[in-house]
Amino acid sequence: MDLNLTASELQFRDEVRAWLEANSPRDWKAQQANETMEERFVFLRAWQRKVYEGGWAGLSWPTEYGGRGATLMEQVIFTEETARFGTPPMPGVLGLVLVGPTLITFGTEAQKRRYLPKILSGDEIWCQGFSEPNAGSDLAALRTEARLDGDHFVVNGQKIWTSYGWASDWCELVVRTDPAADKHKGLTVLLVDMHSPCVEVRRLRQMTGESEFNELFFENVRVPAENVVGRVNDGWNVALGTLMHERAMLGAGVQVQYRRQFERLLELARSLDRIQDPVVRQKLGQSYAELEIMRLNQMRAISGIIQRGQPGPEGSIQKISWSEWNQRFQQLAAEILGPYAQLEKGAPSVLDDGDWAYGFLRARGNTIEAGTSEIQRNIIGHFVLGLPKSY
Amino acid sequence: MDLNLTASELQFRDEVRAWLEANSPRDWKAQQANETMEERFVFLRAWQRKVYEGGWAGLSWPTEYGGRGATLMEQVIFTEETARFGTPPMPGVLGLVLVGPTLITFGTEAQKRRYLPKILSGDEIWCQGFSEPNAGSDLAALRTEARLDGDHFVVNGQKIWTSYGWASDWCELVVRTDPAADKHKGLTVLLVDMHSPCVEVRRLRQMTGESEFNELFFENVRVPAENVVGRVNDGWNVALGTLMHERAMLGAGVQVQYRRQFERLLELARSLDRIQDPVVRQKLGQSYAELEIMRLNQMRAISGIIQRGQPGPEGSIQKISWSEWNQRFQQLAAEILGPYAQLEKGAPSVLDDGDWAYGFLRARGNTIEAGTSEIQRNIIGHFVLGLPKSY
Amino acid sequence: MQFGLTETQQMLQKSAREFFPAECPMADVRRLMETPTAHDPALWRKIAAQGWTGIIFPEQYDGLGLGMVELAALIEEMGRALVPGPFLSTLLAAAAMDAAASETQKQKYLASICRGDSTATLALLEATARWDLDAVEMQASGSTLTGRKLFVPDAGAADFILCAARSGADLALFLVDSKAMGLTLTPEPALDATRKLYQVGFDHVAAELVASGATARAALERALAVATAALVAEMAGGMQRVLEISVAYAKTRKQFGKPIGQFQAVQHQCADMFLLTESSRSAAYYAAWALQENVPEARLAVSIAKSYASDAYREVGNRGIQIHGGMGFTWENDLHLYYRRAKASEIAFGDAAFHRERIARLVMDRA
Amino acid sequence: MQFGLTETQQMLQKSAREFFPAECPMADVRRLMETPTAHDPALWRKIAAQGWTGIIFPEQYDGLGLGMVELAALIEEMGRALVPGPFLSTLLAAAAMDAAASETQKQKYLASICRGDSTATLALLEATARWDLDAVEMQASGSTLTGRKLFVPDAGAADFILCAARSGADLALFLVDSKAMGLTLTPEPALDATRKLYQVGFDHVAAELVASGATARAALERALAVATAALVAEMAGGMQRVLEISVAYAKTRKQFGKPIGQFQAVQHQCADMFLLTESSRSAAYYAAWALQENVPEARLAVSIAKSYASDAYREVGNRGIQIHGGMGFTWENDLHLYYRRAKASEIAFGDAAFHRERIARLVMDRA
Repeated sequence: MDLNLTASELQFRDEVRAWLEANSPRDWKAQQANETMEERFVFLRAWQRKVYEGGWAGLSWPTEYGGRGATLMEQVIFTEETARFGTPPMPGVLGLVLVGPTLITFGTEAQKRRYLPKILSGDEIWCQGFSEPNAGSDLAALRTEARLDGDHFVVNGQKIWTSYGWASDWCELVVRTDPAADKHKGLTVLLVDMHSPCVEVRRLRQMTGESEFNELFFENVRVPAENVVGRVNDGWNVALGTLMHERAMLGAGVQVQYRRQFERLLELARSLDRIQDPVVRQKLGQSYAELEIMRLNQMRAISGIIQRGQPGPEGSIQKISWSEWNQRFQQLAAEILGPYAQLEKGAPSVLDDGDWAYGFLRARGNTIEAGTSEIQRNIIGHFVLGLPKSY
Repeated sequence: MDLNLTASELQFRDEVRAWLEANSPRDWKAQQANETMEERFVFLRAWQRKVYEGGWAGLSWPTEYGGRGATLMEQVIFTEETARFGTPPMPGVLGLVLVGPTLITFGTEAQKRRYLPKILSGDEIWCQGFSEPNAGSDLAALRTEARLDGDHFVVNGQKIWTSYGWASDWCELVVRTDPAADKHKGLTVLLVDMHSPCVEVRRLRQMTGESEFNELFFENVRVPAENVVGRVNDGWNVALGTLMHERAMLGAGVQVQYRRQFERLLELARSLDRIQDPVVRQKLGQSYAELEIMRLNQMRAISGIIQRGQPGPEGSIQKISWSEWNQRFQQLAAEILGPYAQLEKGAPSVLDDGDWAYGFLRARGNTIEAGTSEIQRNIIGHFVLGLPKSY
Repeated sequence: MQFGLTETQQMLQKSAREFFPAECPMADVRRLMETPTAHDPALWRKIAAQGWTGIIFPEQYDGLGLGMVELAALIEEMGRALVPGPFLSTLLAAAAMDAAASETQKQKYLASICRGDSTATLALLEATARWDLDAVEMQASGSTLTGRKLFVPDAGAADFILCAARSGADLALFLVDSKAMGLTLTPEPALDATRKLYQVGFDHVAAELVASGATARAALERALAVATAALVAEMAGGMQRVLEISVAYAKTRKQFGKPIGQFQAVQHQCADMFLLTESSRSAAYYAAWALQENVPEARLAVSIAKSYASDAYREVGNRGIQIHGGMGFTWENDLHLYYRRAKASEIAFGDAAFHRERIARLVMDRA
Repeated sequence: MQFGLTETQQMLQKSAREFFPAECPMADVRRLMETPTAHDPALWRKIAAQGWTGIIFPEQYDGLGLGMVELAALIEEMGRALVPGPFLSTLLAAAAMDAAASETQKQKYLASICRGDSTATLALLEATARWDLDAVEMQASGSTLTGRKLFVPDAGAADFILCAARSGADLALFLVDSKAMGLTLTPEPALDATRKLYQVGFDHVAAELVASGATARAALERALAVATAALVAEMAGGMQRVLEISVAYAKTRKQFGKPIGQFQAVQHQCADMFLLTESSRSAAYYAAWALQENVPEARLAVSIAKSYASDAYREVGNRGIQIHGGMGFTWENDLHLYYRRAKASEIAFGDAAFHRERIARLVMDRA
């Protein structure tokens, strides 16, 4: 056990810092306030290209596909440093964090050569087509179907809760290829060109008023058979691999971002003269402790992944922790801000441009997206603790 | 809606107070400290007889069986006043609160005449034989069986968690009379003489170190067929009636008793110089609010029972409220007492003779006894909200 | 002792339960949210026609002369239907007038409110955003007000604004016409768009003195207590609706081949929502009754109710959204409208912590 | 960076995991609980034979010279087996000696502890029962101690007692032989019978000065930090055991025709127990490592770990008992022994609130 960075990790971190210092865009905050989602996206793609050209994209990916062959720990260091710098997100994050690792594990050589470099450069943006209106928590109940017609699959169906759907060039789509098989069988993962005819993308408006997610509609969309990832009818395992990456890696970036939120709340509590209130101190102390423990759990998990080679079901505690922490934290922020907590962007008396009212609402989605808290507890109960399936 | 006592209720309350002032034993606290459970019981029986002779036992029961024919509200007033006075418990409480009302609803005329007066006088102490080692939450899975043999039932089996079992003359026993029938069918309620041959009572030691509960063993115990309550094989409904009385009425006494605990904790917080601590004040404020709301819910429930004539499944919120409140309260008390919280009876530095360490442990049983919190939430979900059965 | 509505009260409740969803269905709520004031004069006239704008005020001022319990029964239904607009702020201002204004002022202003001809609000908070009356710092100069008030509810819909200020060291209550010279209303977009908040600037605004000193303080305390008790009843109604929507969803939405309400993780959340809702309702009606009867523990009852419901409504909302999963997170689903109202209600008249400390003062410091 | 045990550390953990349940099975725990001191000298000699009594102390005093991480790995297993007796109190006293005693004192006392020939404890709390060092009020008169210390762990099993007192205004640390004239030990029966508490009376007791002023304070702070980190690791071990027992029960106990672990109400409680246990373990090892490496945030890490685990162990116990239903409430079931330990551990070295306030000071007040 050694929680110090090794000499080479330290050197790596210093390189990252130096590069970010020189290259991280200063005008991101302004961009966020002023432009539309589409305009922001142009900005973000330029940023991802800069990261790619700097050699920082796909750090832990094999060099033959444009990666850097770095350690997973270096990947985590990079993620933390960017979060610490407050650099903009990568618009190709789903490709980088979910689709790429899935292709590296399950893809053919040809697929890797075709898709991975463009994921890294941001030339191609990816989304995930997993959930459906009637297959949310019960993902295996999905009904979008793909029928083999010569050397193409013909896809029909609907997906929902697709982040970046509107901006995507490609989609990792889970479809049913054998309607006669059991629920978890007969599924297949396809790589679908979002520019194909008869793919329709609609915006979903969230309770925050924003449109972060999309619905996708497929009507007789033709997908070449070579775009299957893994084996036909073995899509459940491929999809599960993607979900475990999601749970394992989302936490890393999230907790650094939360630390910035926390520090901002401390500043506010100071300026609102609440920082000496013993009740507030107790709650902030608790919140900080939990945040730090999230970081420690994440470090332990990464060490475990490095040892075992892949993420396991215990990643669910990360998902539960960050989502529920943020809900408690947003409530605490609201208590500290008092009546100011409810003011939205544009209100003359608003603090931090309405980030706190937005954050309060947005946090409700945390225990639903990427697998509800209930599903995560089922996973721990069944797959980690060996209890009988409860659903 | 009128939460003032009516003129006649006021008059009744004043009568109760005057009587308690004159008759409530002053030496109960000392009795508790010094004597064995058996010695205490002698004291308590004498107290119940005094209550009975004063005309206060079975207040809301029909006069023809020795009751007073008073309103349910008067019954509640009496319970609250005794709790306020800190009078000793009635040793025949299970007969008074559970068995009696069950007999009044389901019993034959002969049974009422035979049993009710002696329940009131405390001449006969009752216990409940419901739970079994493998039938706790799943009460309908009980296996103690009774086979008809001429004009007697022959009972074989084991019961557990029987309060007052060691002191009881009679038992309201739920048995299986039709082993072939479905789980909820084929059950029958019998009145069993605990002095019958081959009834064995063993003490169960709890985590507190005390022995409040018993195990009962029945080996070919003969029970006259006339001791069936309600119809043979209709015991589930009779037992459910008893359980609803339990949930509806336990809350009334409990919350007044909790108020005394709360006031004692305030005194302690004052003497330990914690009362000005804003964190403690928040928690005490919250605890008080919940306690008061428990009282209000109880009053609403009683009004509802008076209107409808019988308790309903929504009594489960009372059970959840008082049990979980007390667990939170005991934890709060422990936080206020600090290191003193852990000292047990007999420790030289102990506060309140170890009541707080005992109370902390004892409270764990609250969410288990009289139907676990999980079962109560099932009842609300299914019977109140109409959700599908979840078990 | 009888903790339940009388037959007359039940009739009032029943007619309110039919009236509001019919006269102000959710489509109207959503439409009004998008308007500048969320106030619908046509709806207001219908409410006034029922006499409800004057429900608790004396008949001599054209009120119905009913009690706080009737108000609770009425406003619980408004909360269930999420009725937008200035009912609560007008009630708050009217209760202050009722408690402190002169006979002439009552005939002029209170009666106008009761008849449904005027709406009103109270300007209390300042930049410190503290709910205790000692936090009022704005200084009146004679009958002229200068300064800034924050978080003034429904000011844009109000015909007149009561304003708490200092007259010297004394607390005083002034009445300002909303069209007065020097008055500036700036909308402050906030979570609950059904009840708009404003910043109100006073630049040498002519005001009419309503009361000062102990009378003003007592009137403000009474009005805040009345409005808080009403708000808690309204919150209980909102919780009830969120519970109903969620239970209905849990019965029909299927995952893993079963209605999700069959899973204990969902069913027990519904049970908790029921417990929170019923408890809030008990507390709300007790507070209303205690104020109505002026029993000594009335202020305590109000703080108990508000501290409990402030957390409970939010928690009911949390569980309701969680039970709905992704659907609960959409704009189209009504849950977030209740959730936004829950948050605004939690804040209004002091949050749970504020009232818990008040409970502590009333219960612990009196010995 | 590597957050996991090295191979050598894993071997230590493995041997401890085999050693304790074998050498001190639950039957022995129950037997020792009923003895006056809960101390088994035979068991102690076996522990000492492994070198574990001196695990973190320098080899020059017959210690093993290992780090805090090794200590954590060891004591986690002791917590899992609920080993009774004075290991933690001896560690606390030894750590204070190691930090502040003279070379002669270390050779005499610390080496004796490391070899397993002595046990010891620290007398810190007084009637105020406050864990901060400023609460120490007992006055030394030269090298003579008079006064009363409360909640002294394992004093009845200790060969010597370190005592925190004031020498003038300065904090000072004295060493007292447990057989010294004027020393009175009175047992204080408490929830956790595996670790006895005592009231210790000093009536002109001759004492040996170990350190005073800044040195004494630093030594006490270091020793408390070391013992607290060790305690949290021990708590994580206890939680792990409660989790294992409860999961095993949930798999086998049937109600309604199914293993109760199949009901989400039970299964999700198990999942929460897992989360609490794993999080406590992460926090415990980080605190141990931070103390071992003397990183600047070591004290913060200790307070984070203790504040979290104080609540977590109790909550794990609550859920474990609840999952067991009536069986969990019996004396025969081992759960309550862990639960009693959980409560005593929550209190020891400051509860969650105490450490949360320390976190606030370290995190919020440094800017």
